[in-house]
Amino acid sequence: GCGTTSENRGGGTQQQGAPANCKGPAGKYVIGMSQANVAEPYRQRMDDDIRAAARGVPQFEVRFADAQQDNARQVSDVDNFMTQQIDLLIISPNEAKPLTAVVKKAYDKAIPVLVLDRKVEGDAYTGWIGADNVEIGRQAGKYVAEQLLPNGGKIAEIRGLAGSTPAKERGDGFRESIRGRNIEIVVSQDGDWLREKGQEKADAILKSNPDISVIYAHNDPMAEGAYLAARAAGKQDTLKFIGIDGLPIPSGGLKAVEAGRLSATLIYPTAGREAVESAKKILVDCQQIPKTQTLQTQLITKANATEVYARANGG
Amino acid sequence: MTKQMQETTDFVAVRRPSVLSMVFQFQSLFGLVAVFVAAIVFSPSRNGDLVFLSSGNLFNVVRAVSEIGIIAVGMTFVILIGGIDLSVGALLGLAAVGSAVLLVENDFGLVPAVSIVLLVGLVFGLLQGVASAVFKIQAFIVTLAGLQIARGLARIWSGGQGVAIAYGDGPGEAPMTFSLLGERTFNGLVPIPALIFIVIAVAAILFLRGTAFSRHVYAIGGNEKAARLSGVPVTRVKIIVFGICGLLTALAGIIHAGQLNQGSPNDGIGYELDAIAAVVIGGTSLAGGRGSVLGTVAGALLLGVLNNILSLNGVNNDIQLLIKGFVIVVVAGLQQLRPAA
Amino acid sequence: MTKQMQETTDFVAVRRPSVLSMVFQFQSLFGLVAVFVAAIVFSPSRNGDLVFLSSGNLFNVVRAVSEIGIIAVGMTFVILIGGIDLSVGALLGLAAVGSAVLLVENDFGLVPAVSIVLLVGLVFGLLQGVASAVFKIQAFIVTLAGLQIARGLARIWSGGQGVAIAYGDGPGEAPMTFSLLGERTFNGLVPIPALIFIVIAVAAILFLRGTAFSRHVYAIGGNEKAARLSGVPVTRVKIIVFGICGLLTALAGIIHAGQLNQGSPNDGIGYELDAIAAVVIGGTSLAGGRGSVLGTVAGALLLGVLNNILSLNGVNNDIQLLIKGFVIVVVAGLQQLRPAA
Amino acid sequence: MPLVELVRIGKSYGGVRACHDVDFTVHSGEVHALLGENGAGKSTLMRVLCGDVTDHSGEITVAGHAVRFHSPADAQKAGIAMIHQELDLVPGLSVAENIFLGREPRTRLRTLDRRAMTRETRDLLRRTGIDLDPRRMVGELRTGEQQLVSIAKALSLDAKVLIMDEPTSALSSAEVDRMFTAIAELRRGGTAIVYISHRMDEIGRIADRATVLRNGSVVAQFDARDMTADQAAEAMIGRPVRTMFTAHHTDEAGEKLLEVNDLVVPRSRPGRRDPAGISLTVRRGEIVGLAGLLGSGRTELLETLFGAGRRWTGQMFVNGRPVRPRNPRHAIRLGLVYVPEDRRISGLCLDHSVLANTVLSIVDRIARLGVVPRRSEVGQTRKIVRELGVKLATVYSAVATLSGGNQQKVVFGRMLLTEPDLLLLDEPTRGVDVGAKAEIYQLLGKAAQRGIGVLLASSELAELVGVCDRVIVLRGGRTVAELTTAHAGEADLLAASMGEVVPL
Ligand SMILES: Nc1ncnc2c1ncn2[C@@H]1O[C@H](COP(=O)(O)OP(=O)(O)OP(=O)(O)O)[C@@H](O)[C@H]1O
Ligand SMILES: Nc1ncnc2c1ncn2[C@@H]1O[C@H](COP(=O)(O)OP(=O)(O)OP(=O)(O)O)[C@@H](O)[C@H]1O
Ligand SMILES: O[C@@H]1[C@@H](O)[C@H](O)OC[C@H]1O
Ligand SMILES: [Mg+2]
Ligand SMILES: [Mg+2]
Repeated sequence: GCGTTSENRGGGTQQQGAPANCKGPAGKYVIGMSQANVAEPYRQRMDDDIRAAARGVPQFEVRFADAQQDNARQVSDVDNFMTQQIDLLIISPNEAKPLTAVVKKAYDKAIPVLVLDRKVEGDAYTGWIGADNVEIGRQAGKYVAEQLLPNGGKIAEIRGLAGSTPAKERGDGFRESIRGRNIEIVVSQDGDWLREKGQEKADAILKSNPDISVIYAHNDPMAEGAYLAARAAGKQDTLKFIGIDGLPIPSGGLKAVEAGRLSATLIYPTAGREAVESAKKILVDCQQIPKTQTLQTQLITKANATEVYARANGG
Repeated sequence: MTKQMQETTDFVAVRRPSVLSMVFQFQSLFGLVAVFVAAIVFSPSRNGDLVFLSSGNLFNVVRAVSEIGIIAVGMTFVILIGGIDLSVGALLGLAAVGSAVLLVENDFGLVPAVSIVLLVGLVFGLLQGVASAVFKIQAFIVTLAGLQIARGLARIWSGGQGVAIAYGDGPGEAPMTFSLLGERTFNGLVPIPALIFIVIAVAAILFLRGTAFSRHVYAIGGNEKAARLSGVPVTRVKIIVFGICGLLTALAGIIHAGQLNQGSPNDGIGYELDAIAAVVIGGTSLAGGRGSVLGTVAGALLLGVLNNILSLNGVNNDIQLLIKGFVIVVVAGLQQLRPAA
Repeated sequence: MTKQMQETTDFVAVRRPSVLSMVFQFQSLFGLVAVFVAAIVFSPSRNGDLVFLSSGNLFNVVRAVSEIGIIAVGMTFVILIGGIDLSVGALLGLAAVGSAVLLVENDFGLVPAVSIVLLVGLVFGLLQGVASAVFKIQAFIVTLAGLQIARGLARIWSGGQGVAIAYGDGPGEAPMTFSLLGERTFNGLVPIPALIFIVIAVAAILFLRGTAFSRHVYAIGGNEKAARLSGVPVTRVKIIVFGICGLLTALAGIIHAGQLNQGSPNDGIGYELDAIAAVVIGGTSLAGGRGSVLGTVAGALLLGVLNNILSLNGVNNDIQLLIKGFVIVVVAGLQQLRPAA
Repeated sequence: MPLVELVRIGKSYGGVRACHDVDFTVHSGEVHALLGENGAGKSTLMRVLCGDVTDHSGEITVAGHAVRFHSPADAQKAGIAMIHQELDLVPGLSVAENIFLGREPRTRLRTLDRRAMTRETRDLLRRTGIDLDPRRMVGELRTGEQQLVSIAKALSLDAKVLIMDEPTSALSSAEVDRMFTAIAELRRGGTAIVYISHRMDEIGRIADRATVLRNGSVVAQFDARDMTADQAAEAMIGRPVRTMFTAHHTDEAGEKLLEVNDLVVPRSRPGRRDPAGISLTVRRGEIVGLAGLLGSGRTELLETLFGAGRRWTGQMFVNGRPVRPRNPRHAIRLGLVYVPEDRRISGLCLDHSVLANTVLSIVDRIARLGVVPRRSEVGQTRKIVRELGVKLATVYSAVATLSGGNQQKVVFGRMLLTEPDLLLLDEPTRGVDVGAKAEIYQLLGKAAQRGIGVLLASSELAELVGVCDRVIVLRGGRTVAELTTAHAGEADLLAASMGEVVPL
């Protein structure tokens, strides 16, 4: 992640588990990281960020579980972590409600819990770190309205997996900020977060709606897929593409913006590094952490893509 | 997948059920035992106790496989008649969504809501049975279509988003009883879904041994024409079998909703392969006519134990995939080691 | 999956002469024609032209189905011998990753990289063939394990993230020729993957009609024991068939990487069901011994046209699922309307 | 009044008229033989009567009442049961379960009454003199044993009309005798029996009346007791038949084609009687028979020689060279071919065309650059089909649509196309009509004259005596006698098979 952190210190920060678990710098700690679905590049990067950051904390050993996009499996993963008596749980939940109970169970066993990206309900966790998808959607809409289509126009939307919260929030935020701007979403199709689905949907969209001028995709892989479809139709230069994630990896959105395939992307910070920092505070430094850490997004255009990429990779 | 007929003609030639044949009849349990033993050997230990063998952990395993297990029981019937049901994952999603919507949004009582959902599953299964048995469309296609239809219905019924279940007596709240599905009994030890799974499995094992209907199921899978010529009501039995699978899947969907306190249209994606895998690893032939629910239960538990021990050891996810693949082949290969044909 | 022992007249491993039977031999094309006609009827039009029928759009359809189509051709062979291959999606991912890593990270030339990847696919398929034919483990289990192993290998090989492919002559860049896979030829009209698909399909159709090997394939699916007693080298043919499927899947994986300019370990998730669906909708029996590549091609195109026309009309995604489900059942049902035996 | 009356029954398959305006009656307590060459329509007519074929024309009356059956279950309710020509048993169920399939006894709790099922089956088997464990899986049984199960099942149905479609085609004379005793008993109890068989000697022994079908129509009716085999054969075929057995006897024995010494298939499964210490020779131009009772090891021996059996010890020479067929393909390359005893399970791809089935063994031989030349495969198929007189619509018809006997000829034709040195035949004329049998015997004779050797396992003693030069008798997997047909007859073979000491 590379966003600036706005720490919301107002939240309830009473962490009953912290003192019990904190054995200071002399301790050894096993951290369980329950990932919703590493098949998504964004989440793989989250794991990688955690792995990289944890390498800097010699006291930490991190174990990773992958729920493969299945709530029930993720519940089992957390159960198994509890059986292993981990010292701290990091979880990026597949969905909020179904994971709430098991997260609470861990929390009630005095295991500190850091929730990343998507939330769980209630406040039975130690801290949440993530970004605001509605806000990201809003910024994407603002960029389209102000930069790409100041005079209005028609656009297409390629959405994330139906039923997932980011898909809904990125759609809602976007609509919010283009309201009254004479911009019309003429077609909206599900791309399930996948590059090839983005390509396939865009193929048809370009045929049925040749008058659109922007494709807004809920993540970068789908935006890249749409770009490929447009290129095949010879329309790559007349159309503009925008995505979300901005992963600082070779196949990620930063590179795509740098190469000019996408006009813009919005950073969706993984919170991996921040999670390890928080874990260190709790376990090694015996400090408290804020209940909520909202990571800021950042608009990436050709102007800043190269620099952000370099910075994210320690350049 | 060779044809049934050929396979069985060079089958074990035993005059009467000898001890050896008894052992091999339950060969599907071999794999489970082997994996179980391996799990004990590789179990991390704490304070001298094996973590894997702690009762809490074992019940976790059973709980984790209970939904797939219940579906796999229904799938066993379908596969025994030589069919297959790809719709179960989506139907589970539909049932989970249905439970949540009926309980929370429509404020139905527990019994009406559960009954309606079970009925939906039953009818869905029966309809697939009709398409396959009466219109003679390959079960694979029928249920592939069923998968899409069930998923579409689940999306529409839920409005596309997961429907959260809150408990209480007020409007928009589900009765507390429903939350039991996520609970454990006997001193917080035994998860209710595990109990339900065990009950269903035992009932199905008895049913498949002791009823005339079960002979008809095996006969249809073994030689459909012979079954028909013997007066077995082939069409009816097939339809009922798909109905049973739909019904059990709906039950699993209800449990899913209860365990996760939500019904989401994306629930159950990919469960069909897991359920079929449990059945097939349990020794049931995809060609129909041979297999058992006991095997299926063993298959489901085997997969559960495997997942569990790999997690307990914190094995890297990528390596886990490799290990699982190899173990599955080896276990299946061991099952072939029956007295040579 | 009914056993059509007595009454089957529709399939013969060789052409049949009468006009009526010709029509019905190609019945799998019926569904395609029906869906095609429906697509024309429901096509949105622009400037008086039907969008669906514009050559650009039609080629889009072929391009979109080309990967699944190529895999489905290989899958047809496997299903004809009564097997199944669940590993194809994962193997496609492995091949895509392999292409990207070899070209970009290891700076291999085009020919070595492509050859190695094809070899990997071939060997992977052959090994699965050995497990299934020599060790007599059900193909379903073998390839389910293969799925996990291939996915695990792909994750390890790629380091878990998609490997981006940049083109150029410098180090870390893939040769420009490889980018052709994402291009179109003949005035930017015909996508290269579509061309490859058509070539593979035609070759396979000819191959499956005229060769001794194909007779062996059909015979094994029709009655493995009879085939063996007739001198068919059953084990060898089975192994080769799995090898062919692996090889074609690797080819599809290379195309995938070329089209998407990246190889990701998650590529191809769920493709196995799509490929099997194309085969089965194309009229090939999962029991083996009956079917054709022509049917498979029709099946793949049918699914592609269906997806395309629904997207062209911007049909709501949930409703799309329902429509797809119904169309698939109806098409399959129509195929049953053959002259009574 | 006849018990059953079929009036103007018609049934066509596509262009093929299987039955055409057939009138047929059955009276209580009679055994009515139904005769006709392969494909004459016998099975089809009876499948109409037992409710299996429902889209037929014409009327059926049972005890004076017009009926219309929609399923086999309907017909069974009306007291009509049938043993089908192609054994229709479920391999994965036990003997008892098969016998009671569709009418399982239940306990008071409506559960399956296994105990009653096993007990009643054991009774039934004892009464019919069949030595089988009711709990054995039917899939483990050999063809003959399965046939016995089918018969027992039919006998247990308490039918008023029992149709038996070639019930004894895989049985040897000892078992046939026992079946006939059971049939006689049924007849005394008033059961009507329709009996279909191509074994003419059986007809004379048990039938009261005989009806002959040709091309789907009735062509003759006889009082079976004073009908001669020649009369019947002539009615079936429409012209006089030449003597069945072209008494072929080689005097000067050719060089040794096959020599087997001390062949032992080690016993590795309980309940098996495997070949043990078998030695035999087949010379060029010789037809050697294998006789034995059900389960004497004939099939196992042939399979072993063909490389399709299990591991064995001993020596085997083909053309003087020591060989050890690894698998059927290898055996075929050595010049051996094998016609298996159960064509449906081991012989044919039923869904596939006659063409595809016939050329299966030679496709890779006639292929050029892997491609099978159409002209040559169609030509070869047409030639052999004509030679064997296979009755079919076209060579593109699915084998499943052929009558049983014609299916057998297709398997036979496939093997002949490989131009073998040695034919291993397991009941090659099972279900083949008299005319075709004569043709097959002639073919064997001609083959032998060309220097081909034949090893022929058969349960029909007349066939063995009529066709073979020598007959080797197996019992319990061992050679118990070797008889020269010039000096020994059916009675000697039977005696040897039953274990009576006959000088070798
Ligand atoms: N299912 C079928 N489809 C097409 N044709 C069939 C079918 N069944 C039988 N026939 C044809 O009907 C005719 C009569 O067949 P049937 O089986 O009644 O003869 P059969 O007298 O019993 O002969 P066999 O003595 O060889 O058993 C044959 O020409 C056969 O090819
Ligand atoms: N594959 C097998 N499975 C079970 N039993 C077998 C098998 N093969 C042979 N047997 C048993 O071994 C004995 C010899 O059988 P085999 O078939 O070789 O004898 P056969 O003389 O050819 O008998 P048949 O007349 O039944 O063909 C029989 O008791 C039979 O039940
Ligand atoms: O691409 C990301 C997707 O994979 C995840 O599930 O949600 C956030 C997205 O940005
Ligand atoms: Mg017949
Ligand atoms: Mg035999």
